[in-house]
Amino acid sequence: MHIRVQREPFDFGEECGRFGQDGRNVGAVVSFLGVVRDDSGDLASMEIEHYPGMTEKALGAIADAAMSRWDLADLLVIHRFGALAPGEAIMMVATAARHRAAAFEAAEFLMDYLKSRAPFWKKEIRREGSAWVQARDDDEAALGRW
Amino acid sequence: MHIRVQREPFDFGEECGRFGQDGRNVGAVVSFLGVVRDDSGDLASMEIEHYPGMTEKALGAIADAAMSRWDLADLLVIHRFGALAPGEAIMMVATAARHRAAAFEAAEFLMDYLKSRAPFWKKEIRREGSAWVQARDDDEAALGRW
Amino acid sequence: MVNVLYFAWVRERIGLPREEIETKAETVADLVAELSGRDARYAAAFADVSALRVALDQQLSEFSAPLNGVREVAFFPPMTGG
Amino acid sequence: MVNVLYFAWVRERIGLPREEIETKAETVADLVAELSGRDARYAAAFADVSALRVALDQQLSEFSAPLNGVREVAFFPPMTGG
Repeated sequence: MHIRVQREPFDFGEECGRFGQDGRNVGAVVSFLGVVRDDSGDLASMEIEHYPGMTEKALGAIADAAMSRWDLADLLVIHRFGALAPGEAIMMVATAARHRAAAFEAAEFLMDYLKSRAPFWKKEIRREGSAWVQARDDDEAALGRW
Repeated sequence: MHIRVQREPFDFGEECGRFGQDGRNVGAVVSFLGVVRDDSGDLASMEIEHYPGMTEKALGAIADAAMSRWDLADLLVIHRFGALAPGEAIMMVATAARHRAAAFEAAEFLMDYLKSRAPFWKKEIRREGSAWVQARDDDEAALGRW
Repeated sequence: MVNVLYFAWVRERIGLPREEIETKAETVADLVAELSGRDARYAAAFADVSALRVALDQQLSEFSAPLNGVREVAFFPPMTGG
Repeated sequence: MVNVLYFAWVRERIGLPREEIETKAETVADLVAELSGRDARYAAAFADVSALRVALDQQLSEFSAPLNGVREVAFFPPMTGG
Protein backbone atom coordinates (compact mmCIF):
# COMPACT_ATOMS: atom_id res chain seq x y z
CA MET A 1 0.00 0.00 0.00
CA HIS A 2 1.54 3.28 -1.13
CA ILE A 3 0.23 6.76 -0.38
CA ARG A 4 2.03 9.88 -1.47
CA VAL A 5 1.05 13.54 -1.04
CA GLN A 6 3.49 15.72 -2.91
CA ARG A 7 4.08 19.01 -4.65
CA GLU A 8 6.31 17.41 -7.31
CA PRO A 9 4.94 16.02 -10.58
CA PHE A 10 4.70 12.24 -10.98
CA ASP A 11 5.03 10.16 -14.11
CA PHE A 12 1.78 8.25 -14.69
CA GLY A 13 3.34 5.88 -17.22
CA GLU A 14 6.23 5.06 -14.95
CA GLU A 15 3.92 4.49 -11.97
CA CYS A 16 1.69 2.20 -14.05
CA GLY A 17 4.74 0.36 -15.34
CA ARG A 18 5.91 -0.69 -11.93
CA PHE A 19 2.67 -1.05 -9.98
CA GLY A 20 1.18 -4.35 -8.86
CA GLN A 21 2.33 -6.71 -11.57
CA ASP A 22 4.77 -8.81 -9.58
CA GLY A 23 2.45 -11.11 -7.67
CA ARG A 24 1.45 -14.37 -9.36
CA ASN A 25 -2.07 -13.89 -8.03
CA VAL A 26 -2.62 -10.56 -9.74
CA GLY A 27 -4.91 -10.87 -12.74
CA ALA A 28 -6.24 -7.32 -12.97
CA VAL A 29 -4.75 -3.86 -12.53
CA VAL A 30 -6.89 -0.73 -12.75
CA SER A 31 -5.49 2.77 -12.70
CA PHE A 32 -7.08 6.19 -12.73
CA LEU A 33 -5.42 9.47 -13.63
CA GLY A 34 -6.92 12.87 -12.87
CA VAL A 35 -5.78 15.70 -15.14
CA VAL A 36 -6.25 19.49 -14.93
CA ARG A 37 -9.01 20.25 -17.45
CA ASP A 38 -9.42 23.61 -19.12
CA ASP A 39 -13.05 23.79 -20.21
CA SER A 40 -13.18 27.51 -20.89
CA GLY A 41 -9.75 27.80 -22.50
CA ASP A 42 -8.49 30.58 -20.21
CA LEU A 43 -7.23 28.61 -17.23
CA ALA A 44 -3.82 29.85 -16.15
CA SER A 45 -3.38 27.34 -13.35
CA MET A 46 -5.12 25.14 -10.82
CA GLU A 47 -4.04 25.72 -7.25
CA ILE A 48 -4.52 22.83 -4.89
CA GLU A 49 -4.55 23.55 -1.18
CA HIS A 50 -4.52 20.77 1.39
CA TYR A 51 -4.41 20.19 5.14
CA PRO A 52 -1.02 18.66 5.94
CA GLY A 53 -1.37 15.96 8.56
CA MET A 54 -5.08 15.39 8.09
CA THR A 55 -4.57 14.66 4.37
CA GLU A 56 -2.29 11.70 5.06
CA LYS A 57 -4.62 10.40 7.78
CA ALA A 58 -7.71 10.70 5.58
CA LEU A 59 -6.05 9.02 2.61
CA GLY A 60 -4.74 6.26 4.88
CA ALA A 61 -8.22 5.64 6.29
CA ILE A 62 -9.77 5.53 2.81
CA ALA A 63 -7.06 3.14 1.59
CA ASP A 64 -7.49 0.91 4.67
CA ALA A 65 -11.22 0.76 4.02
CA ALA A 66 -10.59 -0.34 0.42
CA MET A 67 -8.04 -2.97 1.48
CA SER A 68 -10.42 -4.48 4.03
CA ARG A 69 -13.43 -4.42 1.74
CA TRP A 70 -11.79 -5.98 -1.34
CA ASP A 71 -9.11 -8.62 -1.63
CA LEU A 72 -6.42 -6.40 -3.11
CA ALA A 73 -2.83 -7.38 -3.78
CA ASP A 74 -1.78 -3.74 -3.79
CA LEU A 75 -3.03 -0.18 -3.88
CA LEU A 76 -1.47 3.16 -4.77
CA VAL A 77 -2.65 6.74 -4.20
CA ILE A 78 -0.71 9.83 -5.28
CA HIS A 79 -2.16 13.32 -4.85
CA ARG A 80 -0.40 16.56 -5.65
CA PHE A 81 -0.81 20.01 -4.17
CA GLY A 82 0.44 23.45 -5.25
CA ALA A 83 0.04 25.18 -8.62
CA LEU A 84 -0.64 22.94 -11.63
CA ALA A 85 -0.87 23.88 -15.30
CA PRO A 86 -3.72 22.72 -17.60
CA GLY A 87 -3.03 19.17 -18.77
CA GLU A 88 -0.89 18.32 -15.75
CA ALA A 89 -1.55 15.20 -13.70
CA ILE A 90 -3.30 16.03 -10.39
CA MET A 91 -3.56 12.60 -8.85
CA MET A 92 -3.80 8.89 -9.53
CA VAL A 93 -5.00 5.73 -7.89
CA ALA A 94 -4.18 2.14 -8.86
CA THR A 95 -5.46 -1.20 -7.60
CA ALA A 96 -4.29 -4.76 -8.21
CA ALA A 97 -6.46 -7.83 -7.58
CA ARG A 98 -7.14 -11.35 -8.80
CA HIS A 99 -10.27 -10.37 -10.71
CA ARG A 100 -11.33 -7.27 -12.55
CA ALA A 101 -14.49 -6.61 -10.54
CA ALA A 102 -12.55 -6.04 -7.31
CA ALA A 103 -9.91 -3.91 -9.03
CA PHE A 104 -12.53 -1.68 -10.70
CA GLU A 105 -14.75 -1.36 -7.65
CA ALA A 106 -11.88 -0.54 -5.31
CA ALA A 107 -10.52 2.10 -7.71
CA GLU A 108 -13.94 3.77 -7.99
CA PHE A 109 -14.44 3.60 -4.23
CA LEU A 110 -11.06 5.27 -3.68
CA MET A 111 -11.94 8.02 -6.15
CA ASP A 112 -15.39 8.64 -4.70
CA TYR A 113 -14.01 8.97 -1.17
CA LEU A 114 -10.98 10.97 -2.22
CA LYS A 115 -13.24 13.53 -3.92
CA SER A 116 -15.36 14.25 -0.87
CA ARG A 117 -13.45 13.07 2.18
CA ALA A 118 -9.80 14.01 1.68
CA PRO A 119 -8.99 17.62 2.62
CA PHE A 120 -8.02 19.09 -0.73
CA TRP A 121 -9.46 22.26 -2.25
CA LYS A 122 -9.02 23.41 -5.82
CA LYS A 123 -8.91 27.01 -7.00
CA GLU A 124 -9.01 27.91 -10.67
CA ILE A 125 -6.80 30.85 -11.58
CA ARG A 126 -8.19 32.36 -14.78
CA ARG A 127 -7.19 35.38 -16.77
CA GLU A 128 -10.62 36.83 -15.89
CA GLY A 129 -10.41 36.15 -12.17
CA SER A 130 -10.16 33.20 -9.84
CA ALA A 131 -12.68 30.93 -8.19
CA TRP A 132 -12.75 28.01 -5.78
CA VAL A 133 -14.06 24.86 -7.39
CA GLN A 134 -17.44 24.02 -5.87
CA ALA A 135 -18.15 20.58 -4.50
CA ARG A 136 -20.65 18.81 -6.73
CA ASP A 137 -23.81 17.33 -5.25
CA ASP A 138 -23.27 14.19 -7.31
CA ASP A 139 -19.80 13.72 -5.80
CA GLU A 140 -21.39 13.57 -2.38
CA ALA A 141 -24.18 11.37 -3.74
CA ALA A 142 -21.61 8.97 -5.22
CA LEU A 143 -20.68 7.87 -1.69
CA GLY A 144 -24.15 6.45 -1.29
CA ARG A 145 -23.42 3.48 -3.51
CA TRP A 146 -20.77 2.02 -1.15
CA MET B 1 -9.40 5.19 -31.23
CA HIS B 2 -6.69 2.54 -31.29
CA ILE B 3 -7.20 -1.21 -31.52
CA ARG B 4 -4.33 -3.64 -31.73
CA VAL B 5 -4.36 -7.45 -31.87
CA GLN B 6 -0.85 -8.75 -31.65
CA ARG B 7 1.43 -11.63 -30.71
CA GLU B 8 4.16 -9.29 -29.41
CA PRO B 9 4.32 -8.06 -25.81
CA PHE B 10 3.30 -4.48 -25.08
CA ASP B 11 4.58 -2.15 -22.39
CA PHE B 12 1.68 -1.15 -20.11
CA GLY B 13 3.61 1.73 -18.54
CA GLU B 14 4.62 3.13 -21.90
CA GLU B 15 1.06 2.84 -23.24
CA CYS B 16 -0.34 4.59 -20.15
CA GLY B 17 2.31 7.27 -20.45
CA ARG B 18 1.27 8.32 -23.91
CA PHE B 19 -2.47 7.67 -23.90
CA GLY B 20 -5.15 10.34 -23.86
CA GLN B 21 -3.49 13.14 -21.94
CA ASP B 22 -3.04 15.66 -24.72
CA GLY B 23 -6.55 17.09 -25.01
CA ARG B 24 -7.39 20.07 -22.83
CA ASN B 25 -10.82 18.55 -22.24
CA VAL B 26 -9.51 15.35 -20.73
CA GLY B 27 -9.95 15.25 -16.97
CA ALA B 28 -9.97 11.49 -16.37
CA VAL B 29 -8.04 8.55 -17.77
CA VAL B 30 -8.84 4.98 -16.74
CA SER B 31 -6.76 1.99 -17.74
CA PHE B 32 -7.14 -1.72 -17.18
CA LEU B 33 -4.43 -4.34 -17.48
CA GLY B 34 -5.12 -8.08 -17.63
CA VAL B 35 -2.28 -10.32 -16.47
CA VAL B 36 -1.74 -14.10 -16.70
CA ARG B 37 -2.54 -15.39 -13.20
CA ASP B 38 -1.11 -18.61 -11.80
CA ASP B 39 -3.50 -19.67 -9.05
CA SER B 40 -2.26 -23.23 -8.68
CA GLY B 41 1.44 -22.46 -9.04
CA ASP B 42 2.09 -24.95 -11.85
CA LEU B 43 1.07 -22.96 -14.90
CA ALA B 44 3.68 -23.31 -17.65
CA SER B 45 1.94 -20.98 -20.09
CA MET B 46 -1.36 -19.54 -21.20
CA GLU B 47 -2.12 -20.06 -24.88
CA ILE B 48 -4.49 -17.59 -26.44
CA GLU B 49 -6.18 -18.55 -29.68
CA HIS B 50 -8.19 -16.08 -31.69
CA TYR B 51 -10.16 -15.77 -34.92
CA PRO B 52 -8.19 -13.45 -37.23
CA GLY B 53 -10.53 -11.16 -39.11
CA MET B 54 -13.49 -11.57 -36.78
CA THR B 55 -11.41 -10.45 -33.79
CA GLU B 56 -10.69 -7.05 -35.31
CA LYS B 57 -14.32 -6.64 -36.37
CA ALA B 58 -15.66 -7.60 -32.94
CA LEU B 59 -13.24 -5.30 -31.10
CA GLY B 60 -14.07 -2.49 -33.52
CA ALA B 61 -17.80 -2.92 -32.92
CA ILE B 62 -17.35 -2.97 -29.14
CA ALA B 63 -15.16 0.14 -29.28
CA ASP B 64 -17.67 1.93 -31.55
CA ALA B 65 -20.45 1.11 -29.09
CA ALA B 66 -18.41 2.61 -26.23
CA MET B 67 -17.56 5.74 -28.24
CA SER B 68 -21.20 6.37 -29.12
CA ARG B 69 -22.49 5.66 -25.62
CA TRP B 70 -20.04 7.84 -23.69
CA ASP B 71 -18.40 11.12 -24.58
CA LEU B 72 -14.84 9.83 -24.84
CA ALA B 73 -11.83 11.79 -26.00
CA ASP B 74 -9.97 8.57 -26.80
CA LEU B 75 -10.00 4.82 -26.35
CA LEU B 76 -7.36 2.10 -26.62
CA VAL B 77 -7.65 -1.68 -26.78
CA ILE B 78 -4.67 -4.04 -27.06
CA HIS B 79 -5.14 -7.83 -26.95
CA ARG B 80 -2.41 -10.40 -27.39
CA PHE B 81 -2.57 -13.95 -28.73
CA GLY B 82 -0.08 -16.82 -28.69
CA ALA B 83 1.77 -18.35 -25.71
CA LEU B 84 2.12 -16.15 -22.61
CA ALA B 85 4.05 -16.83 -19.41
CA PRO B 86 2.55 -16.31 -15.91
CA GLY B 87 2.75 -12.64 -14.99
CA GLU B 88 2.75 -11.46 -18.60
CA ALA B 89 0.34 -8.80 -19.81
CA ILE B 90 -2.55 -10.30 -21.82
CA MET B 91 -4.47 -7.21 -22.76
CA MET B 92 -5.32 -3.66 -21.79
CA VAL B 93 -7.99 -1.07 -22.34
CA ALA B 94 -7.80 2.65 -21.66
CA THR B 95 -10.38 5.42 -21.85
CA ALA B 96 -10.09 9.21 -21.64
CA ALA B 97 -13.02 11.51 -20.87
CA ARG B 98 -13.92 14.81 -19.21
CA HIS B 99 -15.25 13.17 -16.06
CA ARG B 100 -14.35 10.04 -14.17
CA ALA B 101 -17.77 8.39 -14.36
CA ALA B 102 -17.65 8.13 -18.16
CA ALA B 103 -14.06 6.92 -18.18
CA PHE B 104 -14.75 4.21 -15.58
CA GLU B 105 -18.03 3.07 -17.12
CA ALA B 106 -16.62 2.88 -20.63
CA ALA B 107 -13.59 0.89 -19.45
CA GLU B 108 -15.79 -1.60 -17.61
CA PHE B 109 -18.15 -1.86 -20.58
CA LEU B 110 -15.20 -2.59 -22.89
CA MET B 111 -13.93 -5.28 -20.52
CA ASP B 112 -17.33 -6.92 -20.08
CA TYR B 113 -17.90 -7.13 -23.83
CA LEU B 114 -14.33 -8.16 -24.60
CA LYS B 115 -14.63 -11.08 -22.19
CA SER B 116 -17.71 -12.58 -23.79
CA ARG B 117 -18.02 -11.16 -27.30
CA ALA B 118 -14.51 -11.04 -28.76
CA PRO B 119 -13.33 -14.35 -30.27
CA PHE B 120 -10.45 -15.26 -27.98
CA TRP B 121 -10.02 -18.58 -26.18
CA LYS B 122 -7.55 -19.29 -23.40
CA LYS B 123 -5.88 -22.63 -22.72
CA GLU B 124 -3.88 -23.25 -19.59
CA ILE B 125 -0.80 -25.41 -20.16
CA ARG B 126 0.08 -27.00 -16.79
CA ARG B 127 2.72 -29.50 -15.82
CA GLU B 128 -0.16 -31.85 -14.95
CA GLY B 129 -2.03 -31.43 -18.22
CA SER B 130 -3.81 -28.70 -20.12
CA ALA B 131 -7.34 -27.34 -20.10
CA TRP B 132 -9.37 -24.72 -21.91
CA VAL B 133 -10.50 -21.93 -19.63
CA GLN B 134 -14.27 -22.16 -19.18
CA ALA B 135 -16.46 -19.15 -19.75
CA ARG B 136 -17.87 -17.95 -16.43
CA ASP B 137 -21.58 -17.48 -15.97
CA ASP B 138 -20.96 -14.18 -14.26
CA ASP B 139 -19.00 -12.91 -17.27
CA GLU B 140 -22.08 -13.44 -19.39
CA ALA B 141 -24.28 -11.98 -16.64
CA ALA B 142 -22.06 -8.87 -16.50
CA LEU B 143 -23.40 -7.84 -19.92
CA GLY B 144 -26.84 -7.44 -18.40
CA ARG B 145 -25.91 -4.22 -16.65
CA TRP B 146 -25.31 -2.29 -19.88
CA MET C 1 -18.98 -24.11 -51.18
CA VAL C 2 -18.72 -22.82 -47.65
CA ASN C 3 -15.62 -22.34 -45.54
CA VAL C 4 -16.07 -23.95 -42.12
CA LEU C 5 -13.72 -22.92 -39.28
CA TYR C 6 -13.23 -24.56 -35.87
CA PHE C 7 -11.64 -22.97 -32.83
CA ALA C 8 -10.39 -24.07 -29.40
CA TRP C 9 -11.64 -27.50 -28.28
CA VAL C 10 -13.96 -27.77 -31.29
CA ARG C 11 -10.85 -27.60 -33.48
CA GLU C 12 -9.06 -30.13 -31.28
CA ARG C 13 -11.93 -32.62 -31.28
CA ILE C 14 -12.44 -32.45 -35.02
CA GLY C 15 -8.71 -32.36 -35.68
CA LEU C 16 -8.87 -29.57 -38.27
CA PRO C 17 -8.76 -25.76 -38.10
CA ARG C 18 -10.84 -25.32 -41.28
CA GLU C 19 -12.25 -27.09 -44.30
CA GLU C 20 -14.24 -26.34 -47.44
CA ILE C 21 -17.59 -28.05 -47.55
CA GLU C 22 -20.07 -28.65 -50.34
CA THR C 23 -23.44 -28.64 -48.62
CA LYS C 24 -27.14 -28.19 -49.25
CA ALA C 25 -27.85 -27.43 -45.61
CA GLU C 26 -30.33 -24.55 -45.32
CA THR C 27 -29.56 -23.53 -41.75
CA VAL C 28 -26.68 -23.79 -39.32
CA ALA C 29 -28.59 -26.52 -37.47
CA ASP C 30 -28.88 -28.52 -40.72
CA LEU C 31 -25.13 -28.16 -41.26
CA VAL C 32 -24.44 -29.32 -37.70
CA ALA C 33 -26.64 -32.41 -38.27
CA GLU C 34 -24.85 -33.16 -41.52
CA LEU C 35 -21.37 -32.80 -39.96
CA SER C 36 -22.33 -34.81 -36.85
CA GLY C 37 -23.23 -37.75 -39.10
CA ARG C 38 -19.77 -37.90 -40.64
CA ASP C 39 -17.85 -39.67 -37.88
CA ALA C 40 -17.24 -39.91 -34.14
CA ARG C 41 -14.94 -36.86 -34.03
CA TYR C 42 -17.59 -34.55 -35.46
CA ALA C 43 -20.27 -36.20 -33.35
CA ALA C 44 -18.17 -35.52 -30.24
CA ALA C 45 -17.54 -31.91 -31.21
CA PHE C 46 -21.23 -31.19 -31.81
CA ALA C 47 -22.66 -33.42 -29.06
CA ASP C 48 -23.84 -30.46 -26.97
CA VAL C 49 -24.79 -27.55 -29.18
CA SER C 50 -25.71 -25.44 -26.15
CA ALA C 51 -21.96 -25.37 -25.34
CA LEU C 52 -21.18 -23.95 -28.78
CA ARG C 53 -21.35 -20.60 -30.50
CA VAL C 54 -21.53 -19.94 -34.23
CA ALA C 55 -20.41 -17.01 -36.37
CA LEU C 56 -21.62 -16.43 -39.95
CA ASP C 57 -19.25 -14.34 -42.02
CA GLN C 58 -17.55 -13.29 -38.80
CA GLN C 59 -20.71 -12.15 -37.02
CA LEU C 60 -22.09 -14.01 -34.00
CA SER C 61 -25.30 -15.71 -35.05
CA GLU C 62 -27.90 -18.33 -34.13
CA PHE C 63 -28.11 -22.04 -34.95
CA SER C 64 -31.48 -21.38 -36.56
CA ALA C 65 -30.01 -18.85 -39.00
CA PRO C 66 -30.19 -19.55 -42.76
CA LEU C 67 -26.98 -20.28 -44.65
CA ASN C 68 -27.85 -18.87 -48.05
CA GLY C 69 -25.19 -16.45 -49.21
CA VAL C 70 -22.93 -17.25 -46.25
CA ARG C 71 -19.30 -17.90 -47.19
CA GLU C 72 -17.72 -18.52 -43.79
CA VAL C 73 -19.16 -20.47 -40.86
CA ALA C 74 -17.19 -20.74 -37.59
CA PHE C 75 -17.91 -23.00 -34.62
CA PHE C 76 -16.34 -22.40 -31.23
CA PRO C 77 -16.98 -22.56 -27.47
CA PRO C 78 -18.05 -19.47 -25.50
CA MET C 79 -15.32 -16.87 -25.72
CA THR C 80 -12.85 -16.28 -22.89
CA GLY C 81 -10.91 -13.17 -23.84
CA GLY C 82 -9.89 -10.31 -21.65
CA MET D 1 -5.72 27.00 24.20
CA VAL D 2 -6.94 25.60 20.95
CA ASN D 3 -5.32 25.82 17.52
CA VAL D 4 -7.84 26.98 14.93
CA LEU D 5 -7.08 26.41 11.23
CA TYR D 6 -8.82 27.87 8.17
CA PHE D 7 -8.62 26.55 4.62
CA ALA D 8 -9.62 27.67 1.11
CA TRP D 9 -12.14 30.56 1.05
CA VAL D 10 -12.59 30.41 4.82
CA ARG D 11 -8.89 31.23 5.13
CA GLU D 12 -9.22 33.97 2.52
CA ARG D 13 -12.24 35.61 4.16
CA ILE D 14 -10.72 35.59 7.63
CA GLY D 15 -7.31 36.52 6.29
CA LEU D 16 -5.40 34.01 8.41
CA PRO D 17 -4.37 30.37 7.92
CA ARG D 18 -4.35 29.64 11.66
CA GLU D 19 -4.46 31.17 15.12
CA GLU D 20 -4.31 30.16 18.77
CA ILE D 21 -7.47 30.91 20.68
CA GLU D 22 -8.26 31.01 24.40
CA THR D 23 -11.90 29.98 24.61
CA LYS D 24 -14.50 28.62 26.98
CA ALA D 25 -16.70 27.37 24.11
CA GLU D 26 -18.12 23.98 24.92
CA THR D 27 -19.00 22.91 21.37
CA VAL D 28 -17.92 23.75 17.85
CA ALA D 29 -21.15 25.72 17.42
CA ASP D 30 -20.29 27.81 20.51
CA LEU D 31 -16.85 28.51 19.06
CA VAL D 32 -18.39 29.55 15.73
CA ALA D 33 -20.74 31.97 17.56
CA GLU D 34 -17.83 33.41 19.52
CA LEU D 35 -15.66 33.89 16.40
CA SER D 36 -18.54 35.34 14.35
CA GLY D 37 -18.96 38.04 16.96
CA ARG D 38 -15.39 39.25 16.56
CA ASP D 39 -15.67 41.26 13.36
CA ALA D 40 -17.12 41.39 9.84
CA ARG D 41 -14.47 39.07 8.36
CA TYR D 42 -15.31 36.25 10.75
CA ALA D 43 -19.01 36.96 10.40
CA ALA D 44 -18.68 36.62 6.60
CA ALA D 45 -16.69 33.39 6.86
CA PHE D 46 -19.22 31.77 9.20
CA ALA D 47 -22.39 33.32 7.71
CA ASP D 48 -23.61 30.00 6.28
CA VAL D 49 -22.49 27.12 8.45
CA SER D 50 -24.21 24.63 6.15
CA ALA D 51 -21.52 25.49 3.54
CA LEU D 52 -18.75 24.61 6.01
CA ARG D 53 -17.13 21.48 7.35
CA VAL D 54 -15.23 21.08 10.60
CA ALA D 55 -12.45 18.73 11.64
CA LEU D 56 -11.49 18.11 15.28
CA ASP D 57 -7.93 16.90 15.72
CA GLN D 58 -7.87 16.10 12.00
CA GLN D 59 -11.06 14.03 11.99
CA LEU D 60 -14.21 15.22 10.23
CA SER D 61 -16.76 16.09 12.88
CA GLU D 62 -20.06 17.83 13.60
CA PHE D 63 -20.82 21.40 14.69
CA SER D 64 -22.61 19.94 17.70
CA ALA D 65 -19.50 18.08 18.87
CA PRO D 66 -17.94 19.00 22.26
CA LEU D 67 -14.55 20.70 22.31
CA ASN D 68 -13.16 19.39 25.58
CA GLY D 69 -9.75 17.83 25.06
CA VAL D 70 -9.60 19.00 21.43
CA ARG D 71 -6.32 20.68 20.48
CA GLU D 72 -6.90 21.45 16.80
CA VAL D 73 -10.09 22.71 15.14
CA ALA D 74 -10.18 23.26 11.35
CA PHE D 75 -12.88 25.03 9.33
CA PHE D 76 -13.13 24.62 5.56
CA PRO D 77 -15.59 24.32 2.67
CA PRO D 78 -16.64 20.90 1.28
CA MET D 79 -13.58 19.16 -0.12
CA THR D 80 -12.83 19.04 -3.82
CA GLY D 81 -9.94 16.64 -4.22
CA GLY D 82 -9.41 14.01 -6.86
